[in-house]
Order: sequence, then structure tokens, then C-alpha cells
Amino acid sequence: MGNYFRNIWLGVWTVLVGMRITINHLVMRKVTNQYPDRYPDLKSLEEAKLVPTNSRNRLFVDKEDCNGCKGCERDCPVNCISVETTRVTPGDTVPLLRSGGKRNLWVTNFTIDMAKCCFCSLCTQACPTSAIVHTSEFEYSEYNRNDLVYQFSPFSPEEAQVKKDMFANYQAEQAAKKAAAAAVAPAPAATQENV
Amino acid sequence: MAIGLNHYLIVSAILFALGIFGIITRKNAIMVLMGLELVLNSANINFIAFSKFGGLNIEGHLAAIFVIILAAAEAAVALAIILNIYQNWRNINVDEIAKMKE
Amino acid sequence: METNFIYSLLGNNLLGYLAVCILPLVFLIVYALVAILGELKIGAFMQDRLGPMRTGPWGTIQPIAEVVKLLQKENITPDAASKFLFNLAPFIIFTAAFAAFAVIPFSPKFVPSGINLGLFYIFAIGSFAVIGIFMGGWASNNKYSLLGAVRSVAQIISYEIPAGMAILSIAALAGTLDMNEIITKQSGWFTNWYIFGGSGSALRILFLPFTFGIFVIYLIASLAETNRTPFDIPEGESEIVAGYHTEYSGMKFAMFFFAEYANMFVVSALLTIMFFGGWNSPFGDFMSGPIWAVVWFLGKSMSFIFLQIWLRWTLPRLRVDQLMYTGWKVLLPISFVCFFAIALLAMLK
Amino acid sequence: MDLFEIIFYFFAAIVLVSALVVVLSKNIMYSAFSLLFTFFGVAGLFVLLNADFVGITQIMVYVGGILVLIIFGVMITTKVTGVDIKEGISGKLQYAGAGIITLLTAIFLSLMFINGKWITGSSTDVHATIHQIGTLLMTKYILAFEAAAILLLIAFIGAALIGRRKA
Repeated sequence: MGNYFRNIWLGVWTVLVGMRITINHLVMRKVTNQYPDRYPDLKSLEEAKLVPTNSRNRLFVDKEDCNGCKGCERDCPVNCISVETTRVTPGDTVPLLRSGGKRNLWVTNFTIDMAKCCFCSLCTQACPTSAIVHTSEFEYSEYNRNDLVYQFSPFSPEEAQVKKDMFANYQAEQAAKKAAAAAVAPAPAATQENV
Repeated sequence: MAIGLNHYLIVSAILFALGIFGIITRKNAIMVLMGLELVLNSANINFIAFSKFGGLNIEGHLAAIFVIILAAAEAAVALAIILNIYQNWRNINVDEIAKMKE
Repeated sequence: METNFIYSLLGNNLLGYLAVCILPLVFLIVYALVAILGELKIGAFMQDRLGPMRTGPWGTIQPIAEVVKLLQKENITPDAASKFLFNLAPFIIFTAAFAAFAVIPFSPKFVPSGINLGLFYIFAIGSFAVIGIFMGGWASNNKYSLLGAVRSVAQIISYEIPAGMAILSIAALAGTLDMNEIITKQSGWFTNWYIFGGSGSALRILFLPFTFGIFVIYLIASLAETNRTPFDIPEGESEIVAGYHTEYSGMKFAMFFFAEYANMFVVSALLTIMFFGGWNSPFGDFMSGPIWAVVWFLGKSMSFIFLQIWLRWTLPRLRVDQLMYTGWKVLLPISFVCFFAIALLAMLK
Repeated sequence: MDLFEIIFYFFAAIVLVSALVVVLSKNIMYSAFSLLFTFFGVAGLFVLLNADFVGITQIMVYVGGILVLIIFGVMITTKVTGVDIKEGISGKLQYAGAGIITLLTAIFLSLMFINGKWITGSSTDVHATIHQIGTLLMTKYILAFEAAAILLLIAFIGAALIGRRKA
């Protein structure tokens, strides 16, 4: 019997508690972001809070920090990143990475197809130099799907071709040198070495 | 022609006859019950009509109220019995349920 | 007493009758639009959202947009449905909801029909809705509709008993079933309202716990009878799609929608009339009179509408067994105790 | 033809047409739902006869109580798509016989009602029947009232007992 009345009292009391909570929220400040009508100004600190700090939006690659390890390309589950690299030829002027490391590879082509990206953030975790990051840029709609493919190589295609040619020349030189130095060596071995 | 006692009585007579028709022709016990309700309603129309035109006054209303009370009790008991019959025989056709006891 | 200003305006003829019939309908439509907006906005605010903002300033004409949308939608009748009953059911439910407006006294000068059985009439007319729900649920030929209809009917007839006890208590207290008389007996200051024990000697303080208890019981039972949350298991969308109106679309669905809001107003008006003095001003003669009466009546009723919306956005849905437990084992015994106490005290008074 | 007559014929038509549907429909659910209109029409006739309390009680008890019970009963016990009607030669004979009996009953009753020498007198008070009904129930008909109350109680307890018993 006591249990019965306690049950009723609990029922009434918890309903009142719930009603107090909802009436408090009725007058609280609203969190809705009236997005296209009121555009959040990302530069001001107050407004930048409207985009959560850990939100995953468009990807960005710091060209001067990417060492071309292709970790992001391998980890991407939807294959939206494609990286091409070529070896640095000795004697070329090679700037250090922004994070201070030594650069061994030129990034000749680095495209990210944001139409495919699933925002899993695996690429940013794979990057050893934290060159690839999610930005707070969230509106980048395009009328053409190809416009969603972003290029992050420091070189234009012509410059990239120059670097590739340089490496090819260097390789050819090296091969010629090797052939001259070890003329007695069998030909197949020399071809294998170039791979 | 103003609406008088006879109009109501004729409506009640036709309703009564229809109720009888339903009771006679249907197999389903619930349909029989519905026919019975029609008959009770026709009786009620008579009571109320006489209370207005026959000088029966408020006592006719009381008779109708008692009829309604009895109809409620009757419907409850009848439906309980029909449910029980359904549990035993798996159908409620009044023709096929001839045994009093299994 | 002349209870209808329209009859004195237009005369006691067909035109007058028609005007008396149409006025509550116009009110119902306007009120329903306001209530829909209120439901959207209050629900949003309680969840820290803003709700509809696009249609009109602050989304104020959103309900009109929704009604227009419903009007434009196709009226689908399922192939396997029983066509006639399927199309009839929304009309029966709406008629039942609207019929209750016939006896609601909006003001001492406007009662559509001043019959002396007002409370009993409203209580009885609700049973039409039960049959309408059954009709819609069965005629849809859909198992979810049928389940929803059976649940709804079981719920409504269970909660009719505590609600009936509450109405009986007020009838015992007032000695009448005529709504205008019930309201007149609560005139004066707000302490004369029946929720505070009614007018009379100092003895009325004894009534207070019982009348307040009966008020809470009627509030809960009326929520259940209008199928509002937390008693909305008949249309529990997570279990049985939308209950008895699963198959309805377009204008027929809008009829169900309007009927629900009309029912909300009817129970709010009943709460106002039975416990909060109807169209009486709370402060004696201050701001009283036929025009202010409408303001007071609608204000009080709308605050109950707000209470219903508030409860809807606060509480989760009850389970079926909890619903039946609440109805039969909690509300019913307490309402009996309150009824006997009120009847006894009314005899002693 | 004044408004009163129109309303009377309207309600009478509702009662008779829906009663016809009740007894002739092949689908038991149609019968049950049609019964709603019969009860409603009868309630309308009661109100036309100044019996407002009885009219509302009619809606309350018949529509809200008995009809719901009947529909639940139909749903539990019948395959709701059709109703068994007596068929074959005996069924046809029975139909014809029932029709004749019905017709005879209707004609006989109508003739009796029309030609009967009823005591006529106008009713005394047409308003506020509820006070008179209440007074009479508590004085002259107190015994019948109590008996009806006890009967209802016994009937409902009995119905609950019968309905719960497992086969």
C-alpha cells in the first residue's frame, strides 16, 4: 500500500521536475544557426564558434609541408586522394619542409576529389607532418562536378614535367655511368636496377 | 399535416418489424443481438412518443431509461456468453450450436 | 434569459440559426491555425530550436502553408479499403469533435445552444468519435490502422470513467449540468472557483483537496481521451506508423488533424468551465461584461492548450500496461474517493 | 412544410434506411456501423419529442457502450469479411417466410397504432426534464432504480466472470 502511494507521488513529482526543465529551456537562448539568412562570419571569434572546432569540412593540404609519403592516398577508403611524386635530383635547390624535415620527393600531382570524400578523417591521422587538415570551409558547392577536384601540388603541370624530366635525365645519366663503369656486367641486371 | 403521434408510431412499427426480420434471418449470434437492439429501440420510441402526445409525461421517459439500462446489461451478458461459445465451438452460428453440454 | 446575441441581432430565423452554427466553425479554424503554430513554436523552443522561420515573419504563416499543402495533396483511397466507410470516418470524427462546440458558453451572451444538459451532452458526444476511429481503422484494411483503432478505443473507454466521475463531482457540487449556471455559481473573486472549493462559507476550504484532486484527474483523463502525449499510444509512430489514420492523406487527414485540435479545445474549455470559472473575471467585477467574458474564457482555455503542448514536449509515451494501470488502478479509485467526499461535503454544506 | 417536419422526416429516414442496411447487409461490419446511424436517428427523434435527457442517454449508452461492445465482439468472433446468411432452398424459404412475417407485423402494428383509440393529452412541461426525472427516480421509482442498479452490477460481474472463464 505504501509502495502504491509512493509510486503515485513519484509519478507526479517526476512529471513536475520534467516540466520545470522544459519551461526553463523555453526561455533559454536558442542554438539554431539561421545559416543562409544570417551568414556566420568565420573571422570573428564569437561567430566562428558557430562552426564547431572539430568539424570536418573541406580538406586542405599545406604544399610546403607535404613530404609526398602517400600515406593519405593509401588510407583513403573511397580513393578520393591521388598523389604522384618524383624523386628529388641531387643538386636541385631543395627547401626544407615547413616542419623542418628533409625533403626527398617532389609532389608533382596531388588531387583531392571532394565529391567523393566521406569526411572520415583517416588521411589527417595518417599524415606524418600534419600537412593535410580539415578546414572550417563548409560551403564549396559547384555546378560542375569536376570543379570539386582540388589540386594541391606546388607545381603547375609544366613545372612538374620539368621536375620529372630532371629526374629522368638524372636517372639516364646514372644508368649511363653505371653502364660505363660496369661494362662487363650483363645487360638484364642493369635494367633491373633502374626500377 | 403536422407531425403527430401516428408518425412516430409508424416509424416504431417499421423499426420493430425490421428488427424481427434481422432476428429471424441471421445465423450469426451477434447479428441476432443487433436485431434485438432495434426492437428495443422501437419500443423506446413508443414510450417517448406517448409521453409527449399521450399525456404519459415524464414517466414515459423513466420507462425508456429503464429499457436502456436493461439493454446495456443484456448486451454485456449476451456478448460474454457469445465469447464463451466462440471459445468452445470456434463459431457463433446459432443453428449449429445445439448442444447444451459437451 | 436571452443567451445569444445573434438571435437578437438577426432574429430567431433560419439566418440566425445558420450564423450561430457557423461562428464556432470560423473560430475553430482560426484557433486551429494558432494552435498548430503554437505547437510548432513551443515544441521548438523547448528543444532550444527556433522552429519554422521561413514562411512569413518568424514563420507565423506556417500553419496556413501546411493547410494549403494538405489541400493540394492527392486524396488516396487504398484499393483494398472499404471505400464508403473509409471516406465516411473522417467526417464522423470531425462532426463529433465539432458537435461539442454546440454547448460551450463563450460568453454570457453567446451560447450556441443553451441546453440544460451541457456537461452530459459533451460527455456523450465523445462516443461518436470512438466509433469514427473504429470505422477509420477497420475500413483502412491495414493491420497498423486496426491495431491503432483498437488501442485508441480501449484507451478512450477506460479513461471515460474517471472523466465521468470528475464531471459527476462538479454536478454534485453545482447541483446542475447547465454550463452557464455552473459558471454563474463561480462568479466573484477567483477564490470562488471550483478548483478552490467553490463559493460559500469558510467550510469550503474542506473541499479544496478533493476539488483539486478531481481537477488533476480530469486533466489526465482528458489528455488520454484526446490521444495527446503521454497517452498517444494509438498513434505511436515508432510502433504502428500513425495508428488509425495511417492510410489517410490530403484533406481527409486534415479532418483528423482539425478534429484533434478541436478536441483539445473542448477539453480545455471544459476544464475552464468546471474548475476555473468559465468566462468570469478572476477579480470580481473588474473587467467583466460580455466582451471581456470572451477574453477571459479564451485566455483561460488557451492556457490549458499551452499546458497540453507543454506536457507533450516534456513526457515520453506510456506503455500500454502502464496506461491501463494508471487508468484503472490509480485514477479510478482516487476519483471515487474524491467524488464521495465532495458529495458528502456538498450535502453537509 | 415547416422546419420541424423536415427534421422529423430526416431523422425518420435515417432510422429506417440504416435499419434496413443493418438487417440486409452481407458484411457484418457494415451492419454494426450502420447501427450507429440507427441509434443516432432514434436519439434525434427523442430530442424532437422533448426528451433531451433520454436522447443523450441513448447516445451515451447505445453508441458509447453497446455498439463498442458489439464491434469488439464482432472483431473477436468473426472473420469480418462476410457474414453467414442462410443459403440453399431452406434458406430461401426462410427468407421469404421472414419477409412475409415482417411485412405482416409492420402492417398489423401500423394499423393497430393508427386505428387505436389512444388517450391523448399534451405534455405539461417541455423544459428541464432532468430535474423531474431526478426527483421521480429518487421518490416514486426508487425501488426500480435500486433494482436496476443492482441488476447492472450483477450483470457486469457475471459478464466478466463468463468472459474470463477458460474453455
